[in-house]
Amino acid sequence: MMNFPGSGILKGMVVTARNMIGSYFDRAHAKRLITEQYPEERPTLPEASRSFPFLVFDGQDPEAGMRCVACKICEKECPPQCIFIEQDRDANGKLLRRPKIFDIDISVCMGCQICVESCPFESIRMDNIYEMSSCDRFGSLVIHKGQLLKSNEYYRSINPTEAAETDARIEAARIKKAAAAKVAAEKVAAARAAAAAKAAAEQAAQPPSEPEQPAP
Amino acid sequence: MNFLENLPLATKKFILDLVEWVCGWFCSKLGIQLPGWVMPALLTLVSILIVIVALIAVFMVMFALMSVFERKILARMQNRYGPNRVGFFRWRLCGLFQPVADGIKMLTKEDIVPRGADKIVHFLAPIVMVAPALILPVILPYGRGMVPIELSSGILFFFALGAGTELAVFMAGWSSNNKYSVMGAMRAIAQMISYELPLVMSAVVVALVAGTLSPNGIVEAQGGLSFGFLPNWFVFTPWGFVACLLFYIGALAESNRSPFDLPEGESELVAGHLTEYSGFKYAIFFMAEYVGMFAINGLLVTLFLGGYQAPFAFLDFIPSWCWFFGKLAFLAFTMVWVRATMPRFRIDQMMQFAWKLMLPMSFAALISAATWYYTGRGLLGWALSILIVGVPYLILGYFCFTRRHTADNRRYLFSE
Amino acid sequence: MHDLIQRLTSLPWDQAPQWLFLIPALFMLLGAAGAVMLRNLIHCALCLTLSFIALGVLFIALGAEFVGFVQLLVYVGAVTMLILFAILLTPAGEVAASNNPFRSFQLSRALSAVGGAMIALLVLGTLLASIFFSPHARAAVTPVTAATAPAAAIGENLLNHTLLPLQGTAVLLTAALIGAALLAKEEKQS
Amino acid sequence: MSFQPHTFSFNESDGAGASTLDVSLGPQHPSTHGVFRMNVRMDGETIVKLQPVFGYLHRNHEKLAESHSWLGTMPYTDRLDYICPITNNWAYAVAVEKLAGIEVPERAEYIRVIVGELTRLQNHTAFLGFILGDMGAWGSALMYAFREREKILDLFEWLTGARMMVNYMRFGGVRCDLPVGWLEKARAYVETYPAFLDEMEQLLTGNEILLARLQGVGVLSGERAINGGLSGPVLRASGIDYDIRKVDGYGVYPRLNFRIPRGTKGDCFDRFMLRILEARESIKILRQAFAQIPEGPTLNPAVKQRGFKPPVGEAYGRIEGPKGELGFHLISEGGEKPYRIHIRPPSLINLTLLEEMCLGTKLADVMVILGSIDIVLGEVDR
Repeated sequence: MMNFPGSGILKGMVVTARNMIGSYFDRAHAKRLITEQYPEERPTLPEASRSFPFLVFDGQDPEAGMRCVACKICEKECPPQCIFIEQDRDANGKLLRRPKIFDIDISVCMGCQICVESCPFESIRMDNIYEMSSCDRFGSLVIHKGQLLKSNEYYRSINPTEAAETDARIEAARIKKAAAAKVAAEKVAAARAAAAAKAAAEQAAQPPSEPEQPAP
Repeated sequence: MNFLENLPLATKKFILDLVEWVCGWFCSKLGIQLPGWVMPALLTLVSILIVIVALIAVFMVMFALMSVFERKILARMQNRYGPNRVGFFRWRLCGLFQPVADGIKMLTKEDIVPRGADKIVHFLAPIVMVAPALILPVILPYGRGMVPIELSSGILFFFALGAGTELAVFMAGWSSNNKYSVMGAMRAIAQMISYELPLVMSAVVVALVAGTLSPNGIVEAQGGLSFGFLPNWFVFTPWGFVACLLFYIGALAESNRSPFDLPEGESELVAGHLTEYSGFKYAIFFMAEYVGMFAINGLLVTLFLGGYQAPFAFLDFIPSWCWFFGKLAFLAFTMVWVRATMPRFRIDQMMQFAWKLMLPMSFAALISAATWYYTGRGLLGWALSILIVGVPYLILGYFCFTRRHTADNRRYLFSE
Repeated sequence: MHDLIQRLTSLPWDQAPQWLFLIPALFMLLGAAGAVMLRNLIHCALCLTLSFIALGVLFIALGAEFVGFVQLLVYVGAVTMLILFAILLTPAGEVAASNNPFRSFQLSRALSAVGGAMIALLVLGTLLASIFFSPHARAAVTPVTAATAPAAAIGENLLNHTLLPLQGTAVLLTAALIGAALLAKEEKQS
Repeated sequence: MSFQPHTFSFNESDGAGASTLDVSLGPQHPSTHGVFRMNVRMDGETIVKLQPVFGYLHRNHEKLAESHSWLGTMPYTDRLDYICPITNNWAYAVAVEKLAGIEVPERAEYIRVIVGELTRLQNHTAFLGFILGDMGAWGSALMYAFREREKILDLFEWLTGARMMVNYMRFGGVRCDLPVGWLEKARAYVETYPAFLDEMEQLLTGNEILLARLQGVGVLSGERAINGGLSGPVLRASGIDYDIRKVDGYGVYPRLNFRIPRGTKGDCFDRFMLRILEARESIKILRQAFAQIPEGPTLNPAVKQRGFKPPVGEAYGRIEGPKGELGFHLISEGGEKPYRIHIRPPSLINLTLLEEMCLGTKLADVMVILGSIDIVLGEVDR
């Protein structure tokens, strides 16, 4: 319709004008003004949002509830090799199933979450904190075990869906383990009972030389 | 509202009276008998100083405001917020203090002069740039009886001083000893010389009809209404509209603004002739460009938009200088708007546009204006002048520029 | 204090504007000297521009507003740019490589000094002669003011009394322009 | 022979004469899309010679892969073409699946198509902004493009946890299923997209300056494009009907109904328009995929991701990335680490004909042509 020389430029100017006026009527940050005014407005991060890994512990005491067993699978799998683990030893120098040192260099970490996927103990998970800047290039960008350990409640707060799945898995594993233990215990008990019964039968077959045999 | 209307002039008069009274008081105290010529000379000097200070203050404030509003408007057009942080202590004031922060930053930055640069010319270039830019606004009539310097050939003065900008740009580009700078300078000069022609030609059109080169005379020629409803501004005539558009485009090019920002085209020439400038020298270039832009927009307001005149008599209660600055602000806004919309010309296209479209169109506007003038400004004149500018426009537009691009209907094949 | 003020104010200050022309004149001479003496061609051109600007200011100071503005517009805006472009577009090495007929450096220097002096004398003589023998020189000096030389009067003169020379010049310039364009085009094709 | 970039220049003997000017555009230059350098010889503003110099962003991706596990290479592919990481993931996954003969569940294929086409949308949108930036528009188109891209990145973050470095594909599927409500949100968003494209077209495609800047600039014939090995929208703009989605028919593309647009002139404007047309086709694909996506597993449970060991062999897997044919050539010795990975980056190969397109154009056109190829230096230099 309108197609004289220069009309394309006018149409373009209509678009910019519409966007300018529209930006003043865009309250919900939905359509046009998507900028977040950062320190005042914080983004609502989706559950899956990830930045750097952290270690989950159960209960109240970080050291006691630590799920990590220092198996070093994540250290091996980490593509940029940003994890450093040293296994703890007890007083006798015997290796313990927990890390003495667990460091993550977040200046190297690329947040790929392969450590999370490879951890068989549901111990390492992705955090969503993003204010990690610091004035110290070397010291404060290596995060140590103490800072890395965060409670399961925290994990539930940042990523409830996945945390629930993890908890369910652990619970299932625990139940399974308990059941297995119970079965094993019952088996042992049954075996013993059988042995006892057999012994009793044998005893019964033999003359009762020692009648007061306590039951196992 | 007479008070507001007369406020600037009354202030000036008050200061002059004050100076006269203080001098007289001192002389009588000291018992000195001054020769008769001293007091008028002193008062002339003071009145010149008042004008200089007022002009510089007004244009600096406008520059500061423009630098923040341009960014904010541009941001809004691009769906951003723009600068909204810098304020006064806890109060952010929508980022209005941004220019202050920018100024402090520019002042405290290191002034780097490249080792291979021609130091003297490199130093002189910003001065040559800013001096004409600050002198340019003196001939504009800001309000009724508010012309800082009344010149009978003020329009000519404007263009004569505007020529200094080219020199400064060349000096900046050449002295920087940088290939980008030289290319930017060459582009700038080619562009400014090419666009000066249509610019001057469209001003000539107005001078022809108004019969004067004095800005005040041109504004006065635009008073009243034609046909009883249309303000007599030149932009509301066919030839005037065309000349106004040409002047506006020329103004965009002269002030190196998008889409004619080739000299500093950052995607090609990093920053053109400004590449090697830093710190306050850069700020001075920036300032000169903005003040030059205001000045040329002010000239546009004077030539085509009726200067300080209100469009209708019943709007006269708004002071005349408010009308002038309002129109100026509107033009500045449209320049930002254009900048937000358009990509940049290529150098050969820019030259083609100037020489093959704008120059013929300005001649057409000249003929059209003459026809309009000599047929007695009636309906016949209107029809004829529309014809005289419309036909060349359509011919040039379709056959020289857009035929190649839009007439070959691009086909896009689709394969399943 | 009292005396000083009295003495200062009794000086012929009202004559001062007539002496102010010395400032642009000084700049003009400095610019001209620089244009001749500097080694860098661009600096020479810039000095020449300074000279042009000073000349324009002189015109304006003498009340010839229109001529002054045109001087600025044409010389600063156009002629300087032309010179600068010409300098920039000329390859730097060619002048040095040109074949000098005067092999001896000393001789060529002496010759050029004598020739230059003769040309300067000639020009100066012509100027002085034209000033002294022109009828205007004998008439009483009336300063040109805006009232006596407005743009309108100049236009009137140009388009009424000297229309033919004006048109002739215009045709000549157009021909030169077309010729230049043709030359440039030829060069590009070859 | 040592390579010294700062002294690298043209041979003086091959110039056109003393009136030319050699300029090094880059590596720090506002519009080289990263650290890219072009040694340009100009006669006035006309290009008489152009030499692309790249390698400033070389990060050893191919070599790195040799010391990482098969899975550990996946996050590095995100960083090749950082504008569209998901398709990089996809190409690598396709190659590995071909190498090891892995079946992908149907739902995973649909998810791949959905995220892949969303990636194409955001890449083409960003392209519109970038090329306008190269033309010197003061960022309006770029900001509108990034506004829309932002919304797509939000969807990605919701799905994969990261906006750009997604690390989403796995061998035999995708890492995680779509979150609850994701599909609805994505569908609603895609429905707003045609309006945005219309707005962009109103802003851009009629603009006389843009037409003058793009039309007839950087013309590339179909034959040259094929000989240069070009792919993607650049190839199709030259009129060649070649799209790996149709040619290979990988994933579930054969089940989806879409068209491949082709240009006729092969200039920058065709490349520009092709992005818009392809974005419109992507919307069609997305609508169909949203309608067809089935329930089911998203990852082949038979595949062990950690300690993945494909059989000995070679495979070349490729997909149609937003920028062209993105291929991975893998050689496996049966170990936990690849023996060799070679990446065929579309950006690099499309860049090879840059000089040919640029000769005889103006300096400003070089930027536009470079922009119209749509390169990402992360992929060019790898």
